[in-house]
Amino acid sequence: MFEKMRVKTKVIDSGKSGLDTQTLEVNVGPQHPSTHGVFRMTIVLDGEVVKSLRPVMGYLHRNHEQIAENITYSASMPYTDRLDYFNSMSNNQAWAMTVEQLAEVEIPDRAEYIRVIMSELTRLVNHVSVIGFLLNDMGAFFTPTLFAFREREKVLDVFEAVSGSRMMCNYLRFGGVNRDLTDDQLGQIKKIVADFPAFLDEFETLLAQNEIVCMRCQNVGVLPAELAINASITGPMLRASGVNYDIRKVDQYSVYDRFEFKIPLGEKGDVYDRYYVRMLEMRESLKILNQALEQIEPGPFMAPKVPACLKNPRNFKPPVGEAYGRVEAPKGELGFYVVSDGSKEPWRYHVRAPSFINLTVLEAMCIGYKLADAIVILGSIDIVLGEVDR
Amino acid sequence: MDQMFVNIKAALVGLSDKVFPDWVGVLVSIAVSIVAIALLGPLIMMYLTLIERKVVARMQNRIGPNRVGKYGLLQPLADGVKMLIKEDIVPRNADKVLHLLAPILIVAPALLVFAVLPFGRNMTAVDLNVGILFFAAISSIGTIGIFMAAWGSNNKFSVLGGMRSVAQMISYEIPMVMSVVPVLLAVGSLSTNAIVEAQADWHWFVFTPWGFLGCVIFFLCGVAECNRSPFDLAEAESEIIAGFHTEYSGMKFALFYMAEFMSAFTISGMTTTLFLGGWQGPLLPSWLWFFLKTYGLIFIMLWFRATLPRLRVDQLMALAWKFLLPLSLVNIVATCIWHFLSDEAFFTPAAFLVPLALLVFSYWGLMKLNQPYMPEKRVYPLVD
Amino acid sequence: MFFGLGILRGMNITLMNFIRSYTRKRGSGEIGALTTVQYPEERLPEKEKFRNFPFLIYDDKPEDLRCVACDICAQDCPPRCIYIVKETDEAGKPMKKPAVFDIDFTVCMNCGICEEVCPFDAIFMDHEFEIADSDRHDKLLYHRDDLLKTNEHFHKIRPNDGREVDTRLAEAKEAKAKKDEARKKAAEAKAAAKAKAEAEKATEAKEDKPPETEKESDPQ
Amino acid sequence: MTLDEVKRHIEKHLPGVALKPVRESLLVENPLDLPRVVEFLKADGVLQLNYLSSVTGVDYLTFLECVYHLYSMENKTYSLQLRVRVDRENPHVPSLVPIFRGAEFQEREAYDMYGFQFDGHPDLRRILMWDGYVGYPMRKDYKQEDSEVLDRDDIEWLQKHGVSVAEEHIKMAESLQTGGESEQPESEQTEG
Repeated sequence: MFEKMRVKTKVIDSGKSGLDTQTLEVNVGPQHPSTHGVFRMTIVLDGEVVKSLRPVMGYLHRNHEQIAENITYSASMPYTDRLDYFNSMSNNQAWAMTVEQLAEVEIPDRAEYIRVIMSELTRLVNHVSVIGFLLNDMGAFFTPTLFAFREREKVLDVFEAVSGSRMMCNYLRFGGVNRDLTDDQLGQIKKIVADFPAFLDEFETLLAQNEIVCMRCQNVGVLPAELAINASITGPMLRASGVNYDIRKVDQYSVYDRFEFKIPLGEKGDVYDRYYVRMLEMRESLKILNQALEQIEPGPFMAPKVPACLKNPRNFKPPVGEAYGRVEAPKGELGFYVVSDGSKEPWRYHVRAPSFINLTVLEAMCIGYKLADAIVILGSIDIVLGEVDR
Repeated sequence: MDQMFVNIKAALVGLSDKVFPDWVGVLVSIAVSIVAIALLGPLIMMYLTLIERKVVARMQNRIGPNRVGKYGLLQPLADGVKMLIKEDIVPRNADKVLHLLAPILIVAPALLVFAVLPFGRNMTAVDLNVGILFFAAISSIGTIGIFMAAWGSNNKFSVLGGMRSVAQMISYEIPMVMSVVPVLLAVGSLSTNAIVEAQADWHWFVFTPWGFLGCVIFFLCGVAECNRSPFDLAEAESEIIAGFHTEYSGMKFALFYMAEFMSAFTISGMTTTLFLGGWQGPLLPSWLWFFLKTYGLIFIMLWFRATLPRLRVDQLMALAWKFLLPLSLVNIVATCIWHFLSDEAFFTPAAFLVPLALLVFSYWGLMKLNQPYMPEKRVYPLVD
Repeated sequence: MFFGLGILRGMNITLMNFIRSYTRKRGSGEIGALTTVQYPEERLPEKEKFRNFPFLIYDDKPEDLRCVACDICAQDCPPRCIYIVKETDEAGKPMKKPAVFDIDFTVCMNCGICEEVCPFDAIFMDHEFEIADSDRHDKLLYHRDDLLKTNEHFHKIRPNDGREVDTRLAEAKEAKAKKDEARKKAAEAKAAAKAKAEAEKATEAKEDKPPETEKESDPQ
Repeated sequence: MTLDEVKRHIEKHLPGVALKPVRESLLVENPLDLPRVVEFLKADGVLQLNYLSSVTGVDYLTFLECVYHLYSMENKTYSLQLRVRVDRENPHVPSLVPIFRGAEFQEREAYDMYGFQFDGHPDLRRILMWDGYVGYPMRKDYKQEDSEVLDRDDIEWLQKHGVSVAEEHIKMAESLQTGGESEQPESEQTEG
């Protein structure tokens, strides 16, 4: 189908039809229902076919890095929630890990397990919502989104009970977590994990074999593996292109080395693969969650205040140095680069935002496809503008 | 009960006959029909919006509107008031005349089609002997209105929507008419009343293989004709904001909605008439049967909307030209075969099975021919 | 596989959801059951840890706040939405009491850090979230008196935390009292010793310096 | 491979490239060598650093530094941090976009925030700030253009709380309110 379309485009290009054609420049966004926030794509269209696409961003820019360089380390934690506001727990984890690396803090086991549980729950939340929104971009009238949100609510309830806030969790602390998980909450999580496969099955029946979904997604927005690696694409998008790279496996940070799980790989790197890899990743996340919930043991949830810098969290002063911490956030590699000059505030604080860098290949993926495909491809990249614009 | 509305009309006409000369009676008879339709159309539209919101909400595990009145029954009124008092915005560079005319030109044909719908026994406003032709002709006029709206708005998204809409309407008109041909062959008349009469005693055409296929094709094309999901490309909100009515607000916007819902109703009504036996049915009054069947079909439309994402524009065209059109042509052949084999009886095994086999075979063949549109099976390796 | 089968399967799912929305109990969490809550009439149960905007706590009278205007929360607040001015006595000496304690709720991002860092258990996160107002400058800038809430309120919204904080405070008070006692005794003993030693000189030595609080003091 | 071994490995294959270990990373002494080094690391059979994770700038007041985090998707165990140092006034760094497309947006961001001139970048425009913006907001000496301008609301609020506000600030606020030309006040902000 893709080949056929390319042929058609060529005919228009050659101008042999003798018709006086004109390209159409359309600004999709910043106020557009499916740019996932205030993102703009300046698209040049020939009929319905995308000739060029220029992403324009920065509408939500707040100079997050500058803010973080002017406040204490721990005060940055709530700001990281606002990066990718779907996945505050993984953002917290990345930031906490980076600072712990810098300050050489050992984290107790229970805290690590709690972090893993939280970030895997976050992955579930993110992936279901992304798939829902992707279908919305395709024109489904909110049903997948609302089904996804139905399940997401259950996870958010746990987040609220644990951290106090549904989305802006601000739950992790340097050296552990803010509060312990009670047995009650663990039971709640266990129930969610037990119920989730049924929902995934329902979701899959609703979408995976649906002919319209297949038509819209398969062989659309193909991202070859070489380009994906070259353009530093990470996360499910990279794995959908068939590259086996998951930081949970590569770095084995936290306690991920203690779990048995697999990495699903895509075949062609099109929108359908990106969608389906996310479905499979959720099933793997459930495996991790099951194991983590089994292995978690009572114990301290905060590191003992041994390093001097941890004595008083308000006066947290890591030693002079720098660190780059990265985690496999649901959207890709979320990295924090921090340079400390030994004072209360970081000298340099940089966020390597996955959805920002994943946008690099947007134009390459969209050219030659239709306008409707461009929207779907954007949806399949999975961007959050809080993270793109920072 | 069955003839309730007919009797009311007759009583009104009789009343005027007593007082006024004869020609007034004719005028009253016409006026009653017109008033009834002019009231029915918007009323149906208003409550369809409520039904749509309720049904889709239920499918999405929500309750739906329930604030205005019991079960939200007054919601359409509240919406109407809101629409009326909203500011009417006309873009500065818009073609003001076209911008104004377009919504009117869309609503008028949608309302006109009601004239040939047989709502019940003896309840067709105008029993045209070319009813089906009238229906096909009038319902395609809406395209002009849509394109006028698109062009008059002077908005790129609108133009894209308008172009999509024109291409879509013209393409779907053909399989739609082609799928009606078997019915005309079977009945031998273009009159809607005659078609319904021909389906008496459970001889609904949908129970025959060609009738079933024709019904599906007609209904799908009808859904495409009235721009409803999954064929709502002309107003695809996720791609081109709202398509041709991006630049409309207030009551003009409401008129587009009204046209869409009224044509959804007429399409369902026409499918009922052509294939589902119209107002034919046991026990219940005829008009109730008509509305039941029609709302059943409308429920399917809403069901589509709640389930399916929309097609892409080239896939939409491909579906019409490469799939529905050949299938509807084969369907005509199948009808002929059925006619020869059935020998005036409604059901004979041979007459049933041979066209069925033909249709299944051609369906399978078209699937093979349209391989690029078929879903691929993928294997996802799980690695460490 | 026939073209359209996947669509039919998908439609089956939505139809099942449609039917189950009538048959299954609302809010039961089962697939297909209605999940929404009719908000102003029905509310979800409040989680104890739920945090929203901060409030200042007082024990008995609104005059004796727990807050001592140490400015820690103002400095640790990530968006810096707290503004504190100490009260001064007649002599102009700053007192351990806020004269001004303003929180700009338009800026506050509900992170709960003020509660965490407060060494005096004086500021806590409230459950109140319906604070919408028509004016963002005056109505959403909360002053000291708007922020005051009783300890009972705190116990009502967060019973477990309330108990914990109370026992902690009681312990601290006890400890303080013990320490005071000890100090007093020591002072008395010292005074007695001094008095003994310096009885002839007939000078008095008495310390009545107020004891420092037990907890971490202001870093400034 | 330790950092020293990597250093020796690169120096062996790329004679003339001066490297200096700085805090777990290698400093490429001459920024112009950077593309060569990166290209070598990408193609090198042992290291295969074919994934450029992060590009960012740091302002060290006396010089600007560009930090590159390289990882490998093939050989998953090794990673390397490279850095180059350039003059603050004239921060020219060769662009890595011809080698790694992934550097495109990140270099644009570094340009936007720190003013690095990436030579060879195909499309070096501001990315997060708007076109026509003056200055590089992440530099340590950057002064926000209106950081000393107080709003009229701010002044009212301050005055209400008994903080005296300098005359210029009030004038400034008035002029801003009336849409007049804004002038930078010389004095310091009076708020404590």
